[in-house]
Amino acid sequence: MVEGSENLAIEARRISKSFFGARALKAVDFSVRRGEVHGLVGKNGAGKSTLVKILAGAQPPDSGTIRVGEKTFEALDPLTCGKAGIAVVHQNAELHPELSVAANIFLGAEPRTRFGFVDEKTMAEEARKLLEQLKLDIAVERRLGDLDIAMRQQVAIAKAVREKARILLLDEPTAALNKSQADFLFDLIRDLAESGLAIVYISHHLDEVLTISNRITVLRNGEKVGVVEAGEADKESLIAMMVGRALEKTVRESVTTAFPAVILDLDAITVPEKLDDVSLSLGRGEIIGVTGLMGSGTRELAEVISGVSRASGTMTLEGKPYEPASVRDAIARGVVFIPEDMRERGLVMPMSVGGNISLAALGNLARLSWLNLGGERKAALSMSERLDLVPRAPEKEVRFLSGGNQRKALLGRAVFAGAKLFVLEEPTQGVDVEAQAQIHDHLRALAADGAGVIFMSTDLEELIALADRILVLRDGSIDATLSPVGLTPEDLLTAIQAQPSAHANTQSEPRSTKAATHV
Amino acid sequence: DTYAFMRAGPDPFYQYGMEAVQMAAEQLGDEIVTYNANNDSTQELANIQDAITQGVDGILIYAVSLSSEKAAIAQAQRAGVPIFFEYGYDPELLDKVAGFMQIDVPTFGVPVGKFVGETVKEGKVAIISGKLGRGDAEAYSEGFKKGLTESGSKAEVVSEVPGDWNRQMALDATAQILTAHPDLKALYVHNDDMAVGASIAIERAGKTGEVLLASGTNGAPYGLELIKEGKLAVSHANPPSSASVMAYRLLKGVVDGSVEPGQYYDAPSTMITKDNVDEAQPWDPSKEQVAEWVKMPLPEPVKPAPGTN
Amino acid sequence: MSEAISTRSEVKGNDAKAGRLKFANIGRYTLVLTLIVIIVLTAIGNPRFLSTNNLLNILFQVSALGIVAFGQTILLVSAGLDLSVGAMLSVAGIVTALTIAATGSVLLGVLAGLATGLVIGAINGMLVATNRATPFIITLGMMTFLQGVAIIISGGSPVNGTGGLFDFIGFGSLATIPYPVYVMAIVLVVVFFLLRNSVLGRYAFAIGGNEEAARLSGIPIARIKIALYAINGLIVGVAAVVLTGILDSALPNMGTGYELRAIAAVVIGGTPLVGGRGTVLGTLGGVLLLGLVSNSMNLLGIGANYQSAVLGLIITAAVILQRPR
Amino acid sequence: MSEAISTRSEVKGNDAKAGRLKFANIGRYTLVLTLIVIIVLTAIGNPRFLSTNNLLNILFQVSALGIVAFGQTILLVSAGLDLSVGAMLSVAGIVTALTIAATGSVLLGVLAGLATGLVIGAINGMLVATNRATPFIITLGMMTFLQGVAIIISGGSPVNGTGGLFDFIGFGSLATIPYPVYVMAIVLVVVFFLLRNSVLGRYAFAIGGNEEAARLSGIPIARIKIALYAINGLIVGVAAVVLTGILDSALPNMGTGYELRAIAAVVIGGTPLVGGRGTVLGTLGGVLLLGLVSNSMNLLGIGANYQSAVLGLIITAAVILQRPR
Ligand SMILES: Nc1ncnc2c1ncn2[C@@H]1O[C@H](COP(=O)(O)OP(=O)(O)OP(=O)(O)O)[C@@H](O)[C@H]1O
Ligand SMILES: Nc1ncnc2c1ncn2[C@@H]1O[C@H](COP(=O)(O)OP(=O)(O)OP(=O)(O)O)[C@@H](O)[C@H]1O
Ligand SMILES: [Mg+2]
Ligand SMILES: [Mg+2]
Repeated sequence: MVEGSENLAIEARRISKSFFGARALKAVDFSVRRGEVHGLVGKNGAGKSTLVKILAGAQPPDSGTIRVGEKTFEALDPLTCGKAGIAVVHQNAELHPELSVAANIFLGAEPRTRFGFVDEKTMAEEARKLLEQLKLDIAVERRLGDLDIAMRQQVAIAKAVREKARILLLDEPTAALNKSQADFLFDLIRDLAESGLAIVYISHHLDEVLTISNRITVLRNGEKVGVVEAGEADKESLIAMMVGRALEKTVRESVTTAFPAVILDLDAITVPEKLDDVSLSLGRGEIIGVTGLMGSGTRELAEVISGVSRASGTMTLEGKPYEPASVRDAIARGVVFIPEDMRERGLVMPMSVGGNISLAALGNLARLSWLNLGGERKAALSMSERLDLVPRAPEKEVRFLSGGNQRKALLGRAVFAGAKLFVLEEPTQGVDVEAQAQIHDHLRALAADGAGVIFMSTDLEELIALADRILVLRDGSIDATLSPVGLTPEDLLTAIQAQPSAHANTQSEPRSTKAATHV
Repeated sequence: DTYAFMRAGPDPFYQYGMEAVQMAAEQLGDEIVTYNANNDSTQELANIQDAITQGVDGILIYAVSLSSEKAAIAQAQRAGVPIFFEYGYDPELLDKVAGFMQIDVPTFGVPVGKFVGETVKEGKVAIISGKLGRGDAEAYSEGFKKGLTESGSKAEVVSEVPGDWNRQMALDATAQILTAHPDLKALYVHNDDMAVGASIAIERAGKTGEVLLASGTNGAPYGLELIKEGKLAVSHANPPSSASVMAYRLLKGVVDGSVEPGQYYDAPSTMITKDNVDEAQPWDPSKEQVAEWVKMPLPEPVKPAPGTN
Repeated sequence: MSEAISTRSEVKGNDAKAGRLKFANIGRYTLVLTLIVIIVLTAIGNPRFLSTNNLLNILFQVSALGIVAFGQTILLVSAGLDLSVGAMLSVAGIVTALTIAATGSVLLGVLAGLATGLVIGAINGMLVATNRATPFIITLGMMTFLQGVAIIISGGSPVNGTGGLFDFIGFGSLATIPYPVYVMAIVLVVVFFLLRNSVLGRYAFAIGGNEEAARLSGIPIARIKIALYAINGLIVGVAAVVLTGILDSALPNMGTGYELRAIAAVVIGGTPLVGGRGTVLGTLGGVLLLGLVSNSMNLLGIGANYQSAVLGLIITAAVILQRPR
Repeated sequence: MSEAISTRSEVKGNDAKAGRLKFANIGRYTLVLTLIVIIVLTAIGNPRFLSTNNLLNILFQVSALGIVAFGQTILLVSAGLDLSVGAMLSVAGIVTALTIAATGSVLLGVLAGLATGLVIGAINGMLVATNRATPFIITLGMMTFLQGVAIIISGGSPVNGTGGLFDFIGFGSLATIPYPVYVMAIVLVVVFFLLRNSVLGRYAFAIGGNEEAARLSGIPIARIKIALYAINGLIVGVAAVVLTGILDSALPNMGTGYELRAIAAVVIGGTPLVGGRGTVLGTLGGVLLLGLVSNSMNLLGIGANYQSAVLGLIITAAVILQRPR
């Protein structure tokens, strides 16, 4: 190492880790300087989370050493990390749904009264101050389980900041955040770094990583490919390091706007206080992206279409009235739904990858209720190949997959179900760039085969890259319909964040448009 | 020889029987292997099979249930191991077993009912029953009511609640009965364990002496204690100790051919009151006492009373 | 813009909170309502039911069960469970009675009983904390083991006579309220504050809500679990002393069935088996429900043959009314 | 490169497979090992233990428990639970015996017993599916209720005499193997394939693993739950017929304790209470462990007073060895 080790906040040497024989990390060296934001990138399953978990003491390495300050450890544990000033926001914000926001933030370090009881007043007070400092607007007495994913992520970050860490590990902290929330977090990260913290930052949003990091470490297949100065790298070079080759850049120059038929038609869909008079029609072969600020009603819209919740107004599917009373009804009509919260609502963790993929369409694999297990294995394997699921092991329990591969498995379920209409929330959240492109290709292919796709996303690039049409929701109604052609992420962001009055350069969906043609 | 002693459950009643048999066996040079069915008929059957496998010379058993022993007997019979029941009589099976010794369950409550009726000429009487579902608790209540009527008393049973052979449940139930019927004249509980609980509740309610407490079965050490203290008027004693020693000796007799198999015997029983409490056969006998029982003449077989099962 | 966001989330917050309160209360109200219905019906059927004496009797009768159930609440909150409490009750009671018999000292007997509970509880905690098997099966094994221990140390027969303990616990009262009721009340208050205000209580909720997250927050899971099970054991020890005093004797099977009744009371009281939530006041409601139903059946003269069926119906109904889908 | 990747992941896949097998097997091996140790020790202590006759006896002795435990496995896999199986066993057995007594027809009796199990199971399923309360407490209520029903319909006494059923079940054998063992084997095979190969079984795993995800995958949760509980009820009905046949009578409390022993067997066999996982072969291992221990204690002449303690120790040890932290 060239750098003076006295300047290193944390230094890991030759870290290796296997899970049941499968190498997740191979002799990885990794170090972070004080005051540095250190980006960590790599494809899904490259070993990023594993490395972070080892640095955070959540898992022991098989071999290697970790030096924090003066001390060298064979393995860390959460308590030692706490003392050593290492704080972490895990990829799956590990929090307590039943406890209040304040209690979560102070868990393990509760202020106490003279009698040794928890000092609730001080705790709430401090938590409020902290959230205020971080410009987060969350009531500290709320039950965490009542918050949405983004807010939970914010609480997790607040908790890490509260720990007054010297080293902060952030594993995809922005995956569930929208652009403005993410920007806000970047300001925070810069401030913290300036004050001398060492920060490890994992993200699949390479632009973010390039903007915010001083240096970037790239992992591939559990091995360190290299460390680059952020100033000397660009997106293409990073991708080449991650993937091992250059990726073609896709540019949207034109989109299809004419579709042979309408697959889904919504007329005046209203859910009190959530959706207000939403009308739209989706063509066969069309891909619609829906976005909006937190709470704008994107989730509700997805859930109404997929039969999770009910609304007033009328829906028509392939020209026939469509009133799903349950998800089951919707699936029977060829509509599948992929929720954003894949751990709580999406995947059956103790079940195999193959079982998760086939779950919504077991009928296709069964005769007289008797499952064709061989057929299932084959189907799951080919789906793994199509979606580049790593590892290609359909019998492996899905909980052992990396975050991004888990999402691919979930998407695989929808694809395998062979739907006419796909309703997807954040279809590539936590998925690496290459795989994202693959998934996009798949969705396009599905559309080309005659399916309709409506996806909810907060990822601006994804919206522009994938959608034929982008709907912006505000306060439960459609505020703008945009074409991705020539649209920049900045434009889109402006449209999302526009004040209600600023409708000037956007067009609302013409109510009369029942035909399958859009501008 | 080796004999199996099988108890129906963990209750102290069987413990006393088991200890007495062990003492007797020591004196007679036999070995006793003990089994517990934990009140489970399946386990009981398993115990019998296992004892047969082990090669015991005879089985002495307190059955889990009245008359559901066909399977057990069939097992023993097939293996040619004599089996002697201390409980669980079924007339159809008499010729298939080494013998039965049992108190006469349907009439066992009768003398207690008579005793209560003779003391309490009118007024309210309540019953706390043992755990239902085995057949005996139900019979005790019926017998008691019969005896009460036969005594000519006008006393009336106003409440029948479950006590599950359990001290605490009897304590609670007694308190509740006394709340519902403050003018209660007598309380019949199915065994001495529940009598302990009931006497505490009566005392707590300040009604010692006002409510006549009678116990249906046992004559257990703690029951005798209560009788001495004047808290329990009567207990229809059926000591497991002397009964088990006699049953064991009868079984031995069947094995060596000196006793004819397939006979029915009455288990020893006495109505114990303050007057004869000192003569009660002890549940926890001394060596000398057991030696005496070992030498006593064997009981004569009797014809089981009609309706006994 | 950030203002717009904040307003919305405020609204969200209030909505959610109001909704939650309402929901939580439905459950609580249903239990209270069920209790009231039973009280009214019984009072109509038998006016003596409402006598002070009978009401005190009910409290006296549920005291041991209540104490055990309060301890179990702590465990359920932390997603733990101890099925061995019934057998533990028997063992601790026998130790109490044997010690009094051997030494003649009530104080020593009480201390021995409490210590027995504490030690067994700590052992259970250690087994649970150091193994991945669920508490259900570990403590089921311990339950069987302790039932055996109770028989061995008692020789299979009741241990009678507790001298002064009986006079005090079984008969003593202050302002007409029997002492066991005070003991129950004290345990209630202690557990209430333990869960609500103490750091240990907070960690119990945290472990019950998400053990992995609690571990990552640096909470010493194993130590906390051992502490919680040990406290539960100590509380069972208290119940054993009370019950031994009430019965003036200890029996090898006197705790049989306490585990299921205690857990039923806790769950009826709104603490889920999966942990993370719960209140000991709810448990008190559950305990009172069980005590009231038994009392009222006996007062209404419901025959022995029918009591189990009626009790089962009421438990099922109470639970179902409380948490409809 | 993409070839390299795929080769790599192939390797990974195989590794992982091997790894998984190993991991899953640690548990299984421990159970098998425990079984072997018990067998060897007992065989040394008493050579008669290994006689064909004794081994058949053990299978005969565990047959009813095994059948109940296989049914319970289906429920535990789906994160369900039925504590009322013991009481259900009593009720279905009594119905069988009463029907035979009333009609003289063994066939009608058997059908009545099976139908009773099926109906009660379906009711339990309906209650569980339409309520948010946990199966534990709902079926605990049902257990108490059914215990009462058993006493009411039997009048509190055993119902004796099952005619041909006894001759067949209690005595019949084919190739020296008693019929109840065949019945157990059939139920085992049916449950095995139900869980492994049927859509219903797959849904059971999905619901147990993540109910919300299952719902969003279009699985009709309520209907599946009702079906699973009904099947479990039917299986309990089978066990009731077997047990009634073995005992030649039905007792109002003959099922008492079956629920806990069955659940213990399932959990010892590696199916967790939280669901999503499990095998019925593991359950067979758990059932054999319980049966073997009891048999071997009897054959080794461990006295009645010590058996509970020893059994408890072995259960605890088996569970702990199987899943160390
Ligand atoms: N607990 C575990 N058990 C088994 N395998 C695991 C476990 N955790 C991670 N792995 C495996 O280790 C490899 C690295 O996973 P890791 O979560 O570190 O990837 P990642 O780089 O964070 O990916 P992502 O971007 O998708 O989050 C993957 O192949 C994954 O399947
Ligand atoms: N479970 C719930 N309980 C109460 N209110 C809810 C619930 N779910 C959603 N809402 C409300 O419905 C509105 C729309 O929420 P929705 O989740 O559809 O928004 P979204 O655009 O998907 O937001 P996000 O960007 O946070 O995912 C919000 O105002 C929210 O408060
Ligand atoms: Mg990751
Ligand atoms: Mg959303």
